[in-house]
Amino acid sequence: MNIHPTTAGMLLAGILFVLGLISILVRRDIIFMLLSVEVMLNAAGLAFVVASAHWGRADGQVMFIFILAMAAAEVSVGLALILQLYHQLKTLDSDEAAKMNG
Amino acid sequence: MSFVDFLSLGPLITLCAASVIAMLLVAIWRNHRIVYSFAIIAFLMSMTAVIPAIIYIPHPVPPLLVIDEFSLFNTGLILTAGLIILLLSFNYFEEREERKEEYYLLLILATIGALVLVVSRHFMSLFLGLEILSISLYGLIAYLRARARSDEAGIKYLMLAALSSAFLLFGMALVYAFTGHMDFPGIGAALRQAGYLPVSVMAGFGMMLIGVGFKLGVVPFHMWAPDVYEGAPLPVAAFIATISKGAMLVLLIRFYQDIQGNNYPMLWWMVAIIAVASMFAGNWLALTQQNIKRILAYSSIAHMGYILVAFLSGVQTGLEALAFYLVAYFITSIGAFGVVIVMSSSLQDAETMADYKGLFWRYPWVATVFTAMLLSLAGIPLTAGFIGKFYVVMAGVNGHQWFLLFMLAINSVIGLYYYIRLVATMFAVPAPGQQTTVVPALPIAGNITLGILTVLLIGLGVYPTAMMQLIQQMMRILS
Amino acid sequence: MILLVLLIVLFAAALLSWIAGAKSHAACRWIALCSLLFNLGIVIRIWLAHTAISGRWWYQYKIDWVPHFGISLHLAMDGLSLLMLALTFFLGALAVLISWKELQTRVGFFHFNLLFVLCGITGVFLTMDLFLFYFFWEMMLIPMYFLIGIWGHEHREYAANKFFLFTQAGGLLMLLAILGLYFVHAANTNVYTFNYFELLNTPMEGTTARWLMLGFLVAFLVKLPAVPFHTWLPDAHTEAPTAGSVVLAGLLLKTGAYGILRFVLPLFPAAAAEIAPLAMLLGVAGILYGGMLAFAQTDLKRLIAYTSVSHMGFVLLGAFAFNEIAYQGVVMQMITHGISTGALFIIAGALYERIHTRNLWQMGGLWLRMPLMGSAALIFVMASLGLPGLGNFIAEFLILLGSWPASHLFTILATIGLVIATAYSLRLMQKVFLGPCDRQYAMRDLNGRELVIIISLVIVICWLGFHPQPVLNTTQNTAYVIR
Amino acid sequence: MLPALIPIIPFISAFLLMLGWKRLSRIATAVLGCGSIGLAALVAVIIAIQFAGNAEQAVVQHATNWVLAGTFQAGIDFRLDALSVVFVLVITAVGFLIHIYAAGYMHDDPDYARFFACMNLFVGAMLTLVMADNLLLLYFGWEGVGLCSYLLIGFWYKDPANGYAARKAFIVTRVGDTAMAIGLFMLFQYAGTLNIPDILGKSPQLWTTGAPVVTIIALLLLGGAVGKSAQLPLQTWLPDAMAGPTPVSALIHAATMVTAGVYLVARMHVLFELAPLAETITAVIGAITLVLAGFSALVQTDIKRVLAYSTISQIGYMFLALGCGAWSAAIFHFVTHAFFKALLFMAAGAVIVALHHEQRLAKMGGLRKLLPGVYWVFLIGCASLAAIPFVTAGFYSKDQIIWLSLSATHGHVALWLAALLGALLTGMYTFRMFFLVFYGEAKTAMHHRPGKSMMIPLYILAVLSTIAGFVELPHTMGHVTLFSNWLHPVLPEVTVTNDSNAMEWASQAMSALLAIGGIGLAYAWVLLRPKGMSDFLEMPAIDWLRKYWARGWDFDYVYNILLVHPYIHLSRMNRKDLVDKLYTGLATLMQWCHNVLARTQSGLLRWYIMAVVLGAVAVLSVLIWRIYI
Amino acid sequence: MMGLTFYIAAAIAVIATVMVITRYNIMHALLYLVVSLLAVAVVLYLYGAPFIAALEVIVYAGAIMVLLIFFVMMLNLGKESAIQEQQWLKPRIWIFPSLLCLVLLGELVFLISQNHQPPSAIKVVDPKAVGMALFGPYMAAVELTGILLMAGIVGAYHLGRQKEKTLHRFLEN
Repeated sequence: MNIHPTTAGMLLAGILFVLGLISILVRRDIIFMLLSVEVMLNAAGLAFVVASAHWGRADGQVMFIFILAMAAAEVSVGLALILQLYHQLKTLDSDEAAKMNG
Repeated sequence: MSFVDFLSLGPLITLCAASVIAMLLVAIWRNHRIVYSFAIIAFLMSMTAVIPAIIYIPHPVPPLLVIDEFSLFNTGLILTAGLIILLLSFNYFEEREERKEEYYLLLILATIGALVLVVSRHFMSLFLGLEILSISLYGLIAYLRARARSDEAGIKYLMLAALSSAFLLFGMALVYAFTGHMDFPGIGAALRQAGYLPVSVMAGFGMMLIGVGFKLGVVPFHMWAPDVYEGAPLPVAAFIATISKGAMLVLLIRFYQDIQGNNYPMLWWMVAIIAVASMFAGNWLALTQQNIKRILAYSSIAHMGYILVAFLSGVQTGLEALAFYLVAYFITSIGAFGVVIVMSSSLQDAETMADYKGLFWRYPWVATVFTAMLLSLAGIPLTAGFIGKFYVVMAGVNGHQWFLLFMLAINSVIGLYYYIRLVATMFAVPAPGQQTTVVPALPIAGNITLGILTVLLIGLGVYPTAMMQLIQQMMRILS
Repeated sequence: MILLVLLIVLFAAALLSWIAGAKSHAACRWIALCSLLFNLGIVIRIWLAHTAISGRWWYQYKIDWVPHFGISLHLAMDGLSLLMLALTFFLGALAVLISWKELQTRVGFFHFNLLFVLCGITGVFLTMDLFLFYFFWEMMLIPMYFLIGIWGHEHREYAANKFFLFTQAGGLLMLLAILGLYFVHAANTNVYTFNYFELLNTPMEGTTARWLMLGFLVAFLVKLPAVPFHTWLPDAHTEAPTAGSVVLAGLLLKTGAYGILRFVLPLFPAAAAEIAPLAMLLGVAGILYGGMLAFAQTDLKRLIAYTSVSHMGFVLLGAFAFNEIAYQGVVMQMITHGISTGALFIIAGALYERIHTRNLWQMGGLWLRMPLMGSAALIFVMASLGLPGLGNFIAEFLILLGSWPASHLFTILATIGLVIATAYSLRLMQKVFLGPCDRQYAMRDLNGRELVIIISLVIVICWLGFHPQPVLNTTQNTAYVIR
Repeated sequence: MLPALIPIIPFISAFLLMLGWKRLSRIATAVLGCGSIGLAALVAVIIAIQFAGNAEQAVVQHATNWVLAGTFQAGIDFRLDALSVVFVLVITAVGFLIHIYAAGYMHDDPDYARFFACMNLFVGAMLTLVMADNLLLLYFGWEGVGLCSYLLIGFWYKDPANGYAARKAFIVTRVGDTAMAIGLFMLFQYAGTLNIPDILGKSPQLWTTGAPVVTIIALLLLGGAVGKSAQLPLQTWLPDAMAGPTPVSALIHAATMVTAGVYLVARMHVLFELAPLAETITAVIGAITLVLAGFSALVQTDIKRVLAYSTISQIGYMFLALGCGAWSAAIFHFVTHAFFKALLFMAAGAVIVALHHEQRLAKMGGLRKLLPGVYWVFLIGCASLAAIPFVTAGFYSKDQIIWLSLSATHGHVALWLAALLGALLTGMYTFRMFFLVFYGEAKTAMHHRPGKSMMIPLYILAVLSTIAGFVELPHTMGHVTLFSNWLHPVLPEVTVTNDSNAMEWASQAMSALLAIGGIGLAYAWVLLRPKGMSDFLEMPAIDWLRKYWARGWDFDYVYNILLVHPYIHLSRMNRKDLVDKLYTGLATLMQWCHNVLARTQSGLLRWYIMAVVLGAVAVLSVLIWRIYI
Repeated sequence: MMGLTFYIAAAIAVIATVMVITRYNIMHALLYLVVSLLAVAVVLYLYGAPFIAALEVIVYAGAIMVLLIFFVMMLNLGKESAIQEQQWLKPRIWIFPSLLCLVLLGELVFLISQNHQPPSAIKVVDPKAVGMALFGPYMAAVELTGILLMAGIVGAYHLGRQKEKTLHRFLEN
């Protein structure tokens, strides 16, 4: 087990990131999609912290805090929007929200 | 933060303060007209604040921000564009939504985001600016809650923006992990020191490109554009088309310059492929499109491709051309959206071709303005768009990018087809009894704004020298 | 300064007639007519003043425009420009006259466009700055687009779009070439300029010159039009209103020919000489192919349009023969083709106005009712097939005489084109004016206004046929350059 | 005096007639039309008389500059020398007579003025042609007469057949003109000028005899001549040209325009002398043409077509003479031919008018009693055409050619035999026609008798057809050489290799006998044994041959199959312009791309995300590809 | 030192995330996500970021996830949405995107593991250093975060409000 710790951490972040990506691709339920985005953002945050640990600097962690704030804001607006959409379409199926095309 | 910092960041700080005041104002006294007036004043003050900032340039505010000619020029550009969009908004929202006041608040916030992008030279400020812009835009796009399509547009934008943010973040993390820096000059220095471009950094740049590409709306990250333009309120669409993209481009230039991207042919290749693909996709998609908003969306995709050609030319002229093109593109796009705004009745947006049939014979003024804007988009002389395209081609020739230029030429011809189709529709002689029922609002403020834009458009088209000199000066500093 | 006046007069008249058009149609027509006659007067005065061979460039006017790029507002006039301008204002005035009664809708805007396109053409013929040239080159398209697209016949939009796209595509290549030349010049001399005279002797490599020359050439070939870029022309000519067809055939095509003479040959003499066989081949192909297509048409205006392809083939052939006789023939051909084809379009327009069809099968025997129009048509049909005594003969003869030393084969083929010209020209005459008259069309012969137009054209074409010397003298100075 | 007046007077009158249009009365029109030609004739005569005093010197008049481009110059210069004087006199004189005739012939036509305008225009152009000092001006006249020919053949424009004939005439001659134009280009390339005297003066220095260049130039000029003069292989237009009014046929398609080719070859004789091959070809073309046309004339059923083929045949004689180097003989035959052929055409016209525009021989007959005046002049014309010995002009001119085709340096037995065969045929077809028209039973009722204005020119021409021959008698019969002496300054004398009197007598006797024999055969055919002949003619092989000849040896058919139909079909097929398909295809391709891409714009969020992911994969793949592979 | 703990935590995080993306019932998925986030918090701690680990637990797992759970409960998305989700998640649907993502993952892993930097020990960054950075050089960023949150709040406030029953006469489309 002599994998470079930074590499290991980045790989974990990468795996989580891609899992989130898979999820957002295969899900049709919009809440699931929002959830998946959170997974991806979290993975990115993890990557920052790992990098920060590599260099022994605080700015990666500071970045994580901002990501956290952004995720919170994103989720709140997202949920409000989903609520609107739910009222409008009576479903959370993202494929239903495809009135505009061409 | 020193006094000089304050002065230099004046425009940004003014606008931030304005956003807080506006929020309080809305909380205390909900009145459309008041908030509207306040927002205008805020923009004007912010623009005024640009003037003292000029004294101290270039003035870096480490580690996040930098104020120099380039950022101030673009700050001015964005504020002006924002102001014009603001001017066009009043009548549009007056009839459409019972709660109009938050719009101005969100617009100010989004502009703040764009300004942060323009002045930032650090991943953190980049990220924050981008997110301020994005999150304000979620609210703005879906602002007209009564419209089914606005939710759809909002959710699409939100999902894709969040996704691309995730990519951007992951990319930044990769770059950070292998360079140890998050500020652009630092990254550049670290790369120079390493003497080569580590693969993982390259991967990081690649993933960041997705985030940037999404905001610019270039292929293959462009798909949101038509739907969002169609679903969003028209002034917001204008905002996305111009300010959001412009700010991102400015940031891209700065980043590229700071890391000396020209040294990495790999990056060049990726952007070149994206540029060519964007030109083709945008123009092909618009070819027989019937919805004006979507046409403008596709057209903006193609125009991003053209801009990237200037970006890729690898010569000083290219950056100048980009800046000039951006100015021309701002004027033209806002003008085009302005016409659609002015043409829209309080009942519905004037978004189908049918609404414009024979427009010239009914409302010659509006049709003339729209024609001028479309011709500018097409790059026909007497318009700013022509000089812009000329400048871009010039940069390309200077940089010997013959292949890209050839693609640009082909695409200009394809693009002509749909612009001219629109023009033809406006000038078509309507058969008797075939008049459309849409009664455009044609507000006075909107007309005046359009008039100013047209004058600017033709002024830049006929006498571009002053603007060119300004840009040249500004760009000399950057490199 | 006088050159700037020519442009300003047209531009001002364009705006003025638009404004006046809202109030009074007559006023707007008179403004247009007077401005054009005024300009024609100026040009003729200059012509008369310079009958003696007095230097090549008669007038120059230059002020900076975008010094940043070395762009200036640089106008200059030599014999070639002068002749082209005279033709422009003459045909322009006729175009106003033709539409005097025929055109009753949106009169103000029509004249705005007409004058604007003429202004663009004037600019093209006068500028000595390549950027400015491109500027005017593009500028004349939009009003032309409107002329076709608004006042045209049934398929006007298709035709207008096609016209626009073709010429724009060519124009963009020219833009690339102009910029390429600009930078090549700068790389060699460190002077950034679009000035024609400074660019004239740009040293460059063979390959570079070849590509740049091609860029220019393609734009001009599209405009000329040469096979295989000609397909926009029949549609545009057919669908345009009469005045539009006259301006298109008479003037717009000439800008392509002018471009070849003014830019392609002097700027890239070596590269042009290299490509000459190919260019001549295209010219001959145009002559024969255009003639063959003209022969098969059933639409009168379309037929005339294809004859343009055929006639402009001679221009291409002569321009690349690199000899003075051919050069002078080319200039003559530009003028006489403008006159003769313009006249045929005017006749076609007058016919359309009377019988509301352009279909040859629905005509025939019209001589009986309209001997005057028939005689006029006969004259111009004969001009188009190159009958001696009419201007076209001088032009075509000189071109062929000049291109014979350059290429025997192409000259022979082009001469065969004269037989083909005879075939389609006589077919036109037969189908329209001769033969039995099946239908009872109630129609009058040419009225006074039309007679004035036609007779002035007849006088000019005969004058050119019997006394072409003033024209030939005028271009002599320009022609020396080619040798 | 001004030689330029000669062509200008007819031009002016044509212009006035065009301007006057329908406002002029018929009489005014006729006076203007005929008078101008008369005036021109008068001027021509006066100039000719002056000229006769000093025939060595050509009169050249520089009217004005015309074209001066680079090294090329051509002025509007008129030149009168012995050759052109002959042509000018014949054109104006015969033209004047035909105009007078036409004033009567066309009397009822509504387009009287147009007719005379075109006729005058023609005379002007023809005079320009023969008086031109440079080849460009000659070309001007050349094309000008072509135009008038077109206008006059199609004079009755309502009938599409006339229009067809007119176009055919124009286009076929234009083929020849093309060759001639190329010849001019070559001449200019080598000689540096198109001035006729200069070219003729320079060419012996420029080229040695038989040089390829001069041969090609001569052949190209010959091409033009062949087209205009309806010689093989471009003869097909002339029979159809009979669609025009008869005076037109008389003037243009018999007396003057069709001999322009003869004039051209004679005018450029120096080139031909330098190119023996071209001369031989000229002679052979003439010989073949005269025989083929003779056979065709033999079986025609239309009186004007008989005359048309006879014209082709007689011009064949002229070409034969030119080819043999017997220049003056050719010109002499031109003169006599102009007289008797004009006479024959106008007489035929009188017959046609009398029979109410009936042209078919089968419908004629028995007119000897009804139209005695016409009968006599027609007889004189026929006799002259058939070359009845001693009394007719035709005999002297044709006999000279036949003899010289054997004895001149370029002569050959084969040519002589062809000429003799032609003599036989001439006698036969001429008198077949004559007998058919004037003997036998009347088959069509008389319509109206020709008036004085029509008959007087006939009488004058009849006299000329008889006496004109006496200006040049062979040395077996008095040896008068007035005509060839006159032409001597311009055209060299023929060199005779074999000048034995016995041979010449024999030749003359042969030709006379053959001509008379031909008449005899015609008599037998038409009057003596009509039954037997028609039985003979109905034999399948003979019938086929007869029809084949009547169709003019199927030249039209071959040209149609080889050239005309393919061209028409090809152009019809390509009416929509194949090249345009290319661009339409391009547009379709663009549309297709739009459709494909528009389908990606499905509105489905997940698909958009998929695109982003695809983009990401692509970006990283490109990266790995560029770095590692 | 950290090896085993890291691998266990990482394994839990991955497995829990896989469970998240395969669950039909949204509630289950959310709960697995909480598990995954807690595991990530452990990883964060191991990478010398105790403060961030705490924030992860408090804000992410605590606040954001709870917000989501409340939201789901509010909309009362029960069994039927789970059944629907089950119907939607057919192999036909997910196989290609998953493969695509796995390609992406492969590329990422490949690119990341091309790291040639010298191995270095993990350096602990204590909360104090984070605080110093946050309120030192990155002060402006913190302020901008305030703006960001404000945008979020205003947006959520505007969008989340129930629509008034009486619509404007023009807006009934």
